[in-house]
Amino acid sequence: MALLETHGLTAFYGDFQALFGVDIALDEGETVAVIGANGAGKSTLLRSISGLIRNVPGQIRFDGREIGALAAPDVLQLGIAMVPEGRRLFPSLSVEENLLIGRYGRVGNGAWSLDGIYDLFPVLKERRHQPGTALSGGQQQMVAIGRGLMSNPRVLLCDEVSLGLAPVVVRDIYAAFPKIRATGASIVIIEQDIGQALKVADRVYCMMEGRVTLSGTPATLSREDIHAAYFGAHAR
Amino acid sequence: MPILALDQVSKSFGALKVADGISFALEKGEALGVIGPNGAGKSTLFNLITGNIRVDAGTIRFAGEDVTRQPPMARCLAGVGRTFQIPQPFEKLTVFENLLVGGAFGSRKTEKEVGDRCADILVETGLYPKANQPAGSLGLLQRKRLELARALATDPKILLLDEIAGGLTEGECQELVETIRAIHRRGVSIIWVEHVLHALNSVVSRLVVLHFGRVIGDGDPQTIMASRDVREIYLGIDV
Amino acid sequence: MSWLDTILQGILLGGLYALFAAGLALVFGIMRLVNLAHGDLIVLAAFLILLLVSALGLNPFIAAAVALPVMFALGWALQFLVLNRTLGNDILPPLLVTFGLSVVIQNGLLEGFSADSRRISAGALETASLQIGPISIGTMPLLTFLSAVGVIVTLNLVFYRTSLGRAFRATSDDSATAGLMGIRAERIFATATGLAMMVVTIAALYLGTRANFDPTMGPARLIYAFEAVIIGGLGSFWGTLAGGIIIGVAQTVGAAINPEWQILAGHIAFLLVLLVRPRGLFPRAVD
Amino acid sequence: MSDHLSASSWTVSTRTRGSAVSMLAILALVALAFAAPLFVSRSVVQDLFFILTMLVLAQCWNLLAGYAGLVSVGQQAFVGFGAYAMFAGVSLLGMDPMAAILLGGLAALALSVPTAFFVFRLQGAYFAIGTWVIAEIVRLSLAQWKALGGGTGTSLPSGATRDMAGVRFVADLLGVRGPQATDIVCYWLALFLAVVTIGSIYKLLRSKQGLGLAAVRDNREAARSVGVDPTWTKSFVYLVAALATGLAGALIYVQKARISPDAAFSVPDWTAYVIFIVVIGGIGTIEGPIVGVIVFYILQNLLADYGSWYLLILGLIGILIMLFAPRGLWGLFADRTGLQLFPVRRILAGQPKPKDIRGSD
Amino acid sequence: QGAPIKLGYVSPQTGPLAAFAEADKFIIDGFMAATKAAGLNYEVVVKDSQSNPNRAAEVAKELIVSDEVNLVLVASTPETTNPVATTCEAEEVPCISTAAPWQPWFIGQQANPGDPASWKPFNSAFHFFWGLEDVIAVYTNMWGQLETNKKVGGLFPNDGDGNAWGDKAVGFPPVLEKLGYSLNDPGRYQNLTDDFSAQINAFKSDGSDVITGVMIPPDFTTFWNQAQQQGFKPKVASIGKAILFPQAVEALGKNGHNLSCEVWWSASHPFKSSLTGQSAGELAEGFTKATGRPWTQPIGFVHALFEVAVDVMKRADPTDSEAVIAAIAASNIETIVGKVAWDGANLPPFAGRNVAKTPLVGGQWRLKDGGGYDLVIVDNQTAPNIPTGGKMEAIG
Ligand SMILES: Nc1ncnc2c1ncn2[C@@H]1O[C@H](COP(=O)(O)OP(=O)(O)OP(=O)(O)O)[C@@H](O)[C@H]1O
Ligand SMILES: Nc1ncnc2c1ncn2[C@@H]1O[C@H](COP(=O)(O)OP(=O)(O)OP(=O)(O)O)[C@@H](O)[C@H]1O
Ligand SMILES: [Mg+2]
Ligand SMILES: [Mg+2]
Repeated sequence: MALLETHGLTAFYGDFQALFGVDIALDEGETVAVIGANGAGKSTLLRSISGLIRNVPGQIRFDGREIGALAAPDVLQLGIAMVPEGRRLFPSLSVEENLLIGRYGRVGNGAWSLDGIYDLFPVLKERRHQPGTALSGGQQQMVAIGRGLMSNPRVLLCDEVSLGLAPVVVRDIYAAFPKIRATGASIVIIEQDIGQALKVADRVYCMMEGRVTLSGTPATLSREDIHAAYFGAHAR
Repeated sequence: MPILALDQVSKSFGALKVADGISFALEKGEALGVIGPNGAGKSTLFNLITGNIRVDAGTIRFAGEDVTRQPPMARCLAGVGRTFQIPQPFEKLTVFENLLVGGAFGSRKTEKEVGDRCADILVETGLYPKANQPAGSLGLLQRKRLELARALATDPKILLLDEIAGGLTEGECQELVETIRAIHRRGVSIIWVEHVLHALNSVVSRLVVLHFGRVIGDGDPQTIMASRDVREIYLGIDV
Repeated sequence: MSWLDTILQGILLGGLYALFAAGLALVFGIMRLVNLAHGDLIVLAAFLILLLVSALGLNPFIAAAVALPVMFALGWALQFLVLNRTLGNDILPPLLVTFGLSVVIQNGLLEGFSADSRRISAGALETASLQIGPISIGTMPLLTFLSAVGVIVTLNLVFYRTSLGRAFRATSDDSATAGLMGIRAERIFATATGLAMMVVTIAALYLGTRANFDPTMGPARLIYAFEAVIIGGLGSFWGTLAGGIIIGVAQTVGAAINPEWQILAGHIAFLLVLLVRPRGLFPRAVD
Repeated sequence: MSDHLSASSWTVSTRTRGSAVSMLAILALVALAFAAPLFVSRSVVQDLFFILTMLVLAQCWNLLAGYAGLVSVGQQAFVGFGAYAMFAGVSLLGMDPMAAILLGGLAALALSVPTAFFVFRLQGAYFAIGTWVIAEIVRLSLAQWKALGGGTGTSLPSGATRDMAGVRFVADLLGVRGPQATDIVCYWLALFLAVVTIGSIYKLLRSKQGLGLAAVRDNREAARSVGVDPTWTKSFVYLVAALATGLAGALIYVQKARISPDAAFSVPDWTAYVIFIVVIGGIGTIEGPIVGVIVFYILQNLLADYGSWYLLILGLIGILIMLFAPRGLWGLFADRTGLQLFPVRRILAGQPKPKDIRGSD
Repeated sequence: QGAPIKLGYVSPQTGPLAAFAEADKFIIDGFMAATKAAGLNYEVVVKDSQSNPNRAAEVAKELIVSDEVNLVLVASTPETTNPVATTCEAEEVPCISTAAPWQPWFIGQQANPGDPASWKPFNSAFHFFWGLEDVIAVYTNMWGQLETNKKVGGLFPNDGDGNAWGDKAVGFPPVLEKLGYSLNDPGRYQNLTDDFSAQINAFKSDGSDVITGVMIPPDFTTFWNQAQQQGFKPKVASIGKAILFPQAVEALGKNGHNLSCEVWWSASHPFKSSLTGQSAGELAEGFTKATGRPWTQPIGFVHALFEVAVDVMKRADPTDSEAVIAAIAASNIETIVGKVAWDGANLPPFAGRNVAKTPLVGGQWRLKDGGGYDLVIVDNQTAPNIPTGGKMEAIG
């Protein structure tokens, strides 16, 4: 049985339905990428898992437990941490405090601590006392990832980690992923940069309009299929 | 004389430079597309043009007049119409009333004078069946159409469209393209920020590429789409 | 000479106002909650202390210490059960609910304690003073001021040096994202209000020993507290102290010119500061 | 520009099913209210006066908070200032109270201009506290006005209200004593003020300005982008509310005949109860304050003899309504029935040419 | 004679002034019992002003218009008496008021309080109590018992009482000047002030031996504490209002000893109720027995209000307001607070018709051995028939 899986997941914003029966699965230690056009529902999927949106019970299972109806703090305590879209650093907190707040709800047993994060992203150590928002976009993204890791999660959900970042910075950030995987964590990433997604993921889901339209391992997916799914040209 | 001209426009949010010496001009009746990665500063550029955000430096001229220090309502009255990327409807008003606000205030007329035109715009944008519902009850796609309709109601000389095609099906997308073309044919200048490139390219005759608040490309769509920068930075296709 | 004394008395008075304001600043800063019942909660705490003093014969300072946890629990429950439901973008619901609460507390106290004006006796301390050169400083006003500084320092430490304080700030910035960090916003808010009620208890101790109080005198003091918070800048505790001192000094200087001007001068100082700095003296960088 | 579009003809109306009927009913009610002094007892006339003046205050506060998002806790500034100006007019200038009421309204309007300049620099909660402080400043300043009794207060010259324009006429016409005739004239003034206030607010809401106001309330940034000037729009309603509040304040104190700073600038009487009325009835509707004032009146009559219990219960009711029925009693009622006595929604009707109809989904 | 005589009664039963009305229920119960025993048929409609002038005017209207009372009675502080009396005057309904010095009552209801030439008497509103001239006489008599430098510091707030006491024409200043006292009056402060250092500095630099004023209790406590902290120790402090009630003095701890005040009424006043025949002492004792609380000065006056009402109604047709008004004006009755008669005695001509004066003496609060305070009458030069219980003593 997969570590984390959704079955026919639906999600709503008021009357607006954003997800229509999404099935995905994530195994222990695996990295999965979710790609798709703007508004496809990728973020909604992660928000559902992390408890930011409450779902119909029974549609999300983690480690054999039903979590669809849990609130975000409870989900975190079970070991699912999220790096939200747009980084969402706390402006009133310094870099180090932003990292420390990641430990507020769960410490977990694992390798990650302040020093570990500073080893992973050395540039953060130099700027630890600055307000988080004074950093460049890439550095902010590093803080956001570090903050997620501080709770030593079993699953790390990353929404659009390369959003709006220069390619070099994206490379630095992705260089960290193997080290994160090495600690045994499973990862879900959402990525606009298809090339990056294919490089880092064990498996890929492509979403469109609230549904999974394509899935498979990077090797089995052709670039054309993905492009088609991505831009919706021949999707139906 | 260009209808809109930006000269060395700059804006930072704290340490983050979102517009870094942007200069370009738009001729009357031209349709311009703006592309660039997320966070490149496209929506911010719109906010600077409309006055919702004040520039740090540089000048913006509209129809020959310096509007850099003018508030948004003045620019709207002068003829700048816009949509918001995240739709901003007047939620408690009906769809029709949303347009009436735009019509009555945006073109300095009475409600009576603009009523018919607003109703026609509702038909044109396909919102007519929802006319008397509160805008808060609309789904996202309809909200985006409402953005377009409300901007049209202000009778703009230039229309700024921010990602209004995202999430449409092929057929809907085609319809939208037709609508925008029709607007363009009426002599309205257009700037369109869009990630759905095939839709964008079937309307615009020129593309500007933004990256980190800088213009890194400006020219006709074929050349731009073929350029190395765009393929690498924007499409994420290895060159 | 007498000007020096006037200003000194104003500063001491400012300490009292800052003490009234500190709890308000905490709640206002974290939750954007305009608590119109704050003044009445101070009076409520004063009655609690009075009750402990008269029923158990405790020293007022010990009685206040006993009241601290009680008020914390009260604040916690109030926030968790009632006020949390009013939070959101609209400022009206919290305003109205706390206003209703103010009416309820006032009249509940009237029923329970009658309209008599009461006093918590601090014995000889009440009239004791320190002589520094030609100026005498009352021991109680000095204690009040030092307590205000102590409360501000403590709140600053909690706010900026502890993990609870980080959670306060994070929740205040973005409660949804804070939830992703395992922070339960409702409990954080409840804890904040509980803490604010502890500060309220300290304020009540000095309010009750300084002069008579009765169930209806909360609102009159509330406005100074609000002014101090707003002048200081949202969420800045030192700003709140500065705000209290500005109002206190404006009052005593106004009174020295003519007692008719005393209270008016405080309000006018508030207006002037806000005219020059609409977001207060020490506004938070992001809002 | 729309020559390629169909030249379909459209109609726009704000009437709803039953709104014509309700308009008639309202007209009949006003006529009935006008005739009331002929057949009801004097105490009923006085109660109606109380209800009508509170209604004016509530409508004004509702205009600010419910339609413009301006939560003021300082409306007592305009009540008191209007009342004091009226007293100055009568006692110091020897004006007829009727004329002095107008003076009161204008004075409140004049006060609102500098006040607006200050409070519109503040947002949200700061705005609320700012208005309160301003009201305190006005109170403390008027408490220094020795000619009107300073902090002691003063009474109208005896006989002033009996000599008020129209009173003698009404006394002769209806064959009633002077004080009762004064009551009736004040009542008619209150009725007139309430009808004009509600009518003007209704008219405002149905006008272009009202549309702009709703737009600013719903989304300030978007409103700016379609040509609405939020500051002007909000200032306009602030001034209008000040005028009507000042008139109501002056009228109330003609009837009370005695003023003091604490009474005229009372936060409970002129702001707290008013807020309570609006909240109970339903904020953001014209019907809400009407329902609210009636409920408030009934509660006051039922409970006023219970002293502090009365206020305690009032406070609890306010809290419960805010928590569990934030749109008030009228909101609950309207949700069930869909009834609207004062519809402001512009309903589009008419048919486009068939070829223009496109699906929306 | 089936219909009862209807009396309306307004007082501040709730709110900050509620202490004035704490004996209302006791007195009215006693009144009903006494009238019933005497075969009289009375009904009392009681209204609460909630210490709020707006509310006071409203309930007065209700009494007149809805309850159609024959006579309105009102007691306790200008905040309640003035709106009620103004309303009655406008309605031409007879009204008897008490428990507020007559100047704030009379002058405070004039359209232009600053211009004595414009003052007019009232038609239907009547008042009995003492006036400023009495309190001034009592205070200066008390001060005269001690050796002082005749320098007086004044603490007058900007409210009905304060403005009257500090008034340049009818208040303390002219009389003190005549008697050779110098008054240092820094100005009208607002009630609920948190700091009195300005006044204390002024009095200190002047070296004032005597402090006087009319303050609300919290303000006097603030002032008195601050004065001691700053080393200002006058020999005499004669304060109106703030130390009227024993609870307020007890709130000062030991620092209330030898504070002095005017005494309107006490348990040792040598008067009897015309209604029940009780002596002042018996009335006070009855109150303490019924409520467990110590007697307070307003009790006598609230009781006297009802005595006067019964006396008036005996002499007039209750339903004829003109007759009732005439009967009030013609009153001459010995009550539990002394003689009440609207005969213009010891009053300026403008107030003669509407005001009747009752005797006033001076007293000091003395700390009892077992704790608590006694109010001891120390000066009776103004009303020698009221016995004293001791001599004036300096503070400290
Ligand atoms: N708070 C919200 N209220 C209403 N609709 C929302 C909300 N958030 C998202 N949506 C809508 O739900 C749909 C799915 O959105 P989601 O954010 O999950 O897409 P996404 O795939 O993450 O897109 P992007 O690449 O833009 O981040 C979209 O149509 C979006 O507009
Ligand atoms: N008001 C603001 N305060 C601070 N930062 C802002 C603000 N508005 C935008 N930004 C930041 O400026 C950058 C540019 O944002 P902008 O919305 O202009 O991007 P965009 O090009 O429109 O992106 P997208 O394609 O995702 O819409 C982003 O990093 C964004 O987070
Ligand atoms: Mg997303
Ligand atoms: Mg954008």
